Amino acid sequence: MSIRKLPVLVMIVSLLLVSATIWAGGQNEADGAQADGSAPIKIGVAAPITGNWAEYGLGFEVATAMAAEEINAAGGINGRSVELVVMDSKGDAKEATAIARQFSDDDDILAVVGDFSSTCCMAAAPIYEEAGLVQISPTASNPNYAGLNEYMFGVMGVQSAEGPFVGEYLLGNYVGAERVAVVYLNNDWGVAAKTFLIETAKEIGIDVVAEENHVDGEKDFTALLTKIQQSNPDTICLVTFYNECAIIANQVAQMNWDVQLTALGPGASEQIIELGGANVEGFLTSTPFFATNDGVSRASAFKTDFESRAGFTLNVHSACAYDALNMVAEAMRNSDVLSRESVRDELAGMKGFEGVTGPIEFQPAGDIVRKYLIVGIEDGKWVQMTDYSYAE
Amino acid sequence: MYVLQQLVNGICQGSIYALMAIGYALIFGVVGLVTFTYGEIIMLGAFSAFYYFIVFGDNLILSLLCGFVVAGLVGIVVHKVCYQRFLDAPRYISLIATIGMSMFIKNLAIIVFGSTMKGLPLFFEGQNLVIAERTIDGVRQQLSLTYLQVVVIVTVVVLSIALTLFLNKTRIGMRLRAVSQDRKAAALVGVNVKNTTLLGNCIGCGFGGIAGILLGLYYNSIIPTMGGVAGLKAFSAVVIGGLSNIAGAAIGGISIGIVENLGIAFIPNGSGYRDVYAFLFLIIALVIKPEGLFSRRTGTV
Amino acid sequence: MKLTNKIKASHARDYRSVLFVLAAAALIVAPIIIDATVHKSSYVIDIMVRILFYVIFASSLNVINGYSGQFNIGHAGFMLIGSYTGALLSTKLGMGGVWYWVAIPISGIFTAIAGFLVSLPTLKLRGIYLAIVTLGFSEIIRLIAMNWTAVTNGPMGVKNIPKIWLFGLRKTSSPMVIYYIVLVFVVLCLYSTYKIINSRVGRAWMSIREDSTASQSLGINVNRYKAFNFMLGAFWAGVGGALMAIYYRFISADMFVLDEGFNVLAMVILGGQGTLVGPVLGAVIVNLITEFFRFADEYRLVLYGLLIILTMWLRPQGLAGATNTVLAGQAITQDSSKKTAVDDGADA
Amino acid sequence: MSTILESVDVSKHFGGVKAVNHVDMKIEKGDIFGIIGPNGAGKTTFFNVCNGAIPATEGKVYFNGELVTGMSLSQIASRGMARTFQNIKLFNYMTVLENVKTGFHMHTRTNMFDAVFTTKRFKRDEEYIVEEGKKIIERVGLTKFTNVRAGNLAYGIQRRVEIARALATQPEILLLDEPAAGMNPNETQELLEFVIALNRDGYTVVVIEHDMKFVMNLCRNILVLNFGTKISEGSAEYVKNDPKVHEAYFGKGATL
Repeated sequence: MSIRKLPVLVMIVSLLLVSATIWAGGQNEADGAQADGSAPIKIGVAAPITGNWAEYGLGFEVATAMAAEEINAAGGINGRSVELVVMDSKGDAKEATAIARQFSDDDDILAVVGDFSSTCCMAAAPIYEEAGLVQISPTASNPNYAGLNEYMFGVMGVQSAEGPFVGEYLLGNYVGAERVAVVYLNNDWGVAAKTFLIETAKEIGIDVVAEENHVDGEKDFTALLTKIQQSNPDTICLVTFYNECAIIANQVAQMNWDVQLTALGPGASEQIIELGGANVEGFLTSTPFFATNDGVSRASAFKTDFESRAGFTLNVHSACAYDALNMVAEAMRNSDVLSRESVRDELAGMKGFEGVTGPIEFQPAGDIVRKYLIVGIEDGKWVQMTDYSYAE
Repeated sequence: MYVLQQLVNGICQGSIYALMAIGYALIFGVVGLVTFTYGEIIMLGAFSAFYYFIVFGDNLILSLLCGFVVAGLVGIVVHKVCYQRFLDAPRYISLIATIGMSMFIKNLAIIVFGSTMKGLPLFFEGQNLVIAERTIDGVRQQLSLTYLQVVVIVTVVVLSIALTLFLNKTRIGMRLRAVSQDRKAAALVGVNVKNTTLLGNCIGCGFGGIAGILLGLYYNSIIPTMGGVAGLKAFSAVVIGGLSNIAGAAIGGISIGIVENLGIAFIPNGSGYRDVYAFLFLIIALVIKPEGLFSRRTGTV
Repeated sequence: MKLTNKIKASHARDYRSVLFVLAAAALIVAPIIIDATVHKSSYVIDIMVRILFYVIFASSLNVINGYSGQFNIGHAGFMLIGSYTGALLSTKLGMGGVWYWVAIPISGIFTAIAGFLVSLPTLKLRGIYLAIVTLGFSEIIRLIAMNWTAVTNGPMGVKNIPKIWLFGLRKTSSPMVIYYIVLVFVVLCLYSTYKIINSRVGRAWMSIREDSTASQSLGINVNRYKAFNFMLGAFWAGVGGALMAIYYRFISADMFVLDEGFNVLAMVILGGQGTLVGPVLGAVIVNLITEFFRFADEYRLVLYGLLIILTMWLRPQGLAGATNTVLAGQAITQDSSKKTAVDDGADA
Repeated sequence: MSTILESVDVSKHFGGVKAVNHVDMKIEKGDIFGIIGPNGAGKTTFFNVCNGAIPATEGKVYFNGELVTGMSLSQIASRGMARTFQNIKLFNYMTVLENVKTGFHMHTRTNMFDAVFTTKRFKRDEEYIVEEGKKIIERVGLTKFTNVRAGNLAYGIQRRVEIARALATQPEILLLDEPAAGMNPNETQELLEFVIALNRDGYTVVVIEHDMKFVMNLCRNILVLNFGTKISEGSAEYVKNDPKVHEAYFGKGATL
């Protein structure tokens, strides 16, 4: 602790910084050598491959890899193959920005798919904007995300569409609910979704008798359920992830409480059936896309393929990641002169894209208005209850 | 009735915390070090049962035994890696080592077990112990317990009593207590401190494993990242209970459960603040009794 | 004899000051050189900026854990308060641009007040009890930031944080500009810590760390100095947080989870707590390592966990070799055994 | 001569154990006062009550006529009472000089701002404590250890460092808790002379010891405790010949 150590300290720091620079710089130069016409096109993928959200990040990794392989097997993009550069953001916004800088610095990278959480996407957004690089997030659902700048796209679907759909058609028309209790996940997506849902529900005369939130990772809902039971709802609407839906269904069953369970958001996830068993019979949810393993539709083939590769069941997030990458590829195919800017323009102007999660067309802000299905669980299987035209 | 039911909910959830806290208290008492690996031990216990059910079929008692053994064995590794060298060193060293260990186990588990949430078989499904029931204005109110909740509460009580008896009546237990109270004095009277510490940690981790299985069964879900919250709650319960006091830890756990559930019950849209209630309770408890609510001896730093 | 010593000393001092100037110059020109020579520089400079942020966070935690021997494991809470204060002042009260220079110290002071409040219940507590209170505080703060929608925007986070004003420069949120801004604060932080540590206040802290009864017997008001200590640590954490807000320009509560606090703690301890160099070294190494481990893909954090354990095995006192504090690992063992030998003759 | 430290009816109970039981004591300014008693007699507890390290259960302590019961150790220290500890409590990882510098805490006013901005006050304080600190170190004969870490020193020397640190607080009264414990006869003799010299410089000294010989040679007045109760008090000569003291130390009928 004497003055002697101060210069030593500064020395060490600067040495390390400089050596890191040289190391990183050397790496980049090596990369830069092969930017000719036949070289692969690079697309960045940022996802939480480690850490608490690894469940979703790993799904991204598998889905985007599948999409890239299929593109390459079909001859690539105008003769050039696609190469993914996958980076782990750990769900940490600081890492996400570092990745954003790395992608921005690498001139070969023409678009980025990711990240999982809105926080990561939004922290990285200004960097991508500066670099003129598209970030197309399969999942970011903060209502402010896509509008941040013109390079941000989201394929999750805006909550101003799904919330009202669930409120009017699932709860109102389909279930005929009169007294609804809403349980929502306290994050950006959950709050936005439940706000729209409740607004619509009230408009069409449904009585929203209780409103409770929970934090991410919550496991014990008994207190919350006991509380909303007091207001005697006939239907509970869950605005949360599939794991939580199953746990809530189990706890409702344990309470011997006979109440209709509906949900917004979890999608037709097999996880719900796996975790909930008999307790989720009659469970209803909205979903932008529905696939079974019958192999008939494209979505279904994708689902089977995904599950055999990933070793876990498909969720809507991974399906969106698959579509996101395919959209980027489509935009690249459509470009006359391929550049970061052309990818953005083509994405923004893309018409009639059919993904496994349904038709996707961006609004001016860069997000999409999806159409939804109602699906439910019957005899331990997901069954489609309505088709896309139900809401028309 | 509503208050009573929420109280029952609190006790049930608290008994899960208590179950986790018992093992932690034992580890803390014997090793004398804070650990952040305990949550991961709980997780490993739960996953060992998951694979046990797949391989050997649904036998609850045997799976608990399996969880105990697996967690205990991991406890030995944790002990060798994180504690043994650092027993006499400042505490933060082993604390950081356990943080590293926790990171290591958790992320390895994500790779090995897969990152998705898994279910355990449902035991005692749909069977309720309805204590009272009434209907007011069409609202059904009931006071009920599920059998699983009963199992958990009974396990907590049995384990606390068994462990207390074990510590007070058996030779090994006496040695554990001696080491827990004064390592050097214990060495002077001929206790093999090294092995006893290892054994204590091993048993403590074993209890963590059992807690993990019951936790998994109770919520019917296990996931490699489940350890973080679990470990934190166990730690809080142990601190409230006076660190190395087994019964205190159990009561600490239950009281945290009650406080959380009553908080949710009475604060509008207050479920998101669950941990706030728990930690405020903890802080207030510590301000009133700086050594924990049930501590008998003065804590060491 | 004396004269030669003097000459030697002055030589050494010259040599050191030359080193110092060189090193400082290297830190100042490094980004310029990198920008000029490396084609893709913003990523590298971004990592350097992140390191500088963590130097502030780790050093401020070191003030608390290293010098006064209190055990704070919830540093993320202080970082959050500073970050949110800065972000909300600039977005909701219009203190962006040139006013942000005022908002930064305000964030620091606000966080210091929070530090004072945390220190109140903890004055009576030591060791683990203190640790869990800081941990609880960190979570409470985070959950409040996440649930108190009216003030903090709740789970939506704070977006569009305005850029800071710097002599009319346009790109003040670019890594290069932020690098220099943060560098200035790093220097201020380290310099002030250095000066305080080598003053009456610092000696009081260290005396509390080594033996609080003895320090009381010298008339040191232990509670007051512990509170000061928490306030200084919190102050710099707050300043660092406020700086983070103008770099990332979007903050949300999940940037400040407990793991974040543990991460800073790991930097302090790996580097060597109770030394000025230690946390700096820790911040540099941990950040470089986690970047470097990217090659390991999903095994990245597995490796990092192993590395932490390994460091504790090989150098429990931290890389900077803090053998000259009570916090040093091995040295303490011999000492405590010696002391107990004396304790045996203790009075009633 | 006036009374500097006085205890009136002081008791300290730990649960049911009466460690100190209704003890009265009066120490005159300029005295060398001894508190003796067999092991476990409650000497250190009594001592700790007097200087505020632990609160009294009952009774009052006056320091220079001011009621100090209920004050903390540091408050009492700031009124001019310094102490050493039975099991040495040095700042082991600080140098001897730093230890002594810390002792000047009460007599300097530097705050954080002074330190950061190197104000006049900071410079003046640092100059003052380095100068005075070196004087004190010289006074206790440890100049050659000035920059050695306290924890690395031999036992007897550590005792002196502790005394030096206590002297830096510029006390009126110096409480030494078993200063001769663990010392060899040579060191004990040196210590004896040193304490007498200190007393000559104007410090009132209170010594706790169970080494009778050391106390008898050093102290003018002595208080004898046994099982927490005062059994004798008076001049060294008086105490030496008090049969109750003999009884306490050696059992009934024994002589010194």
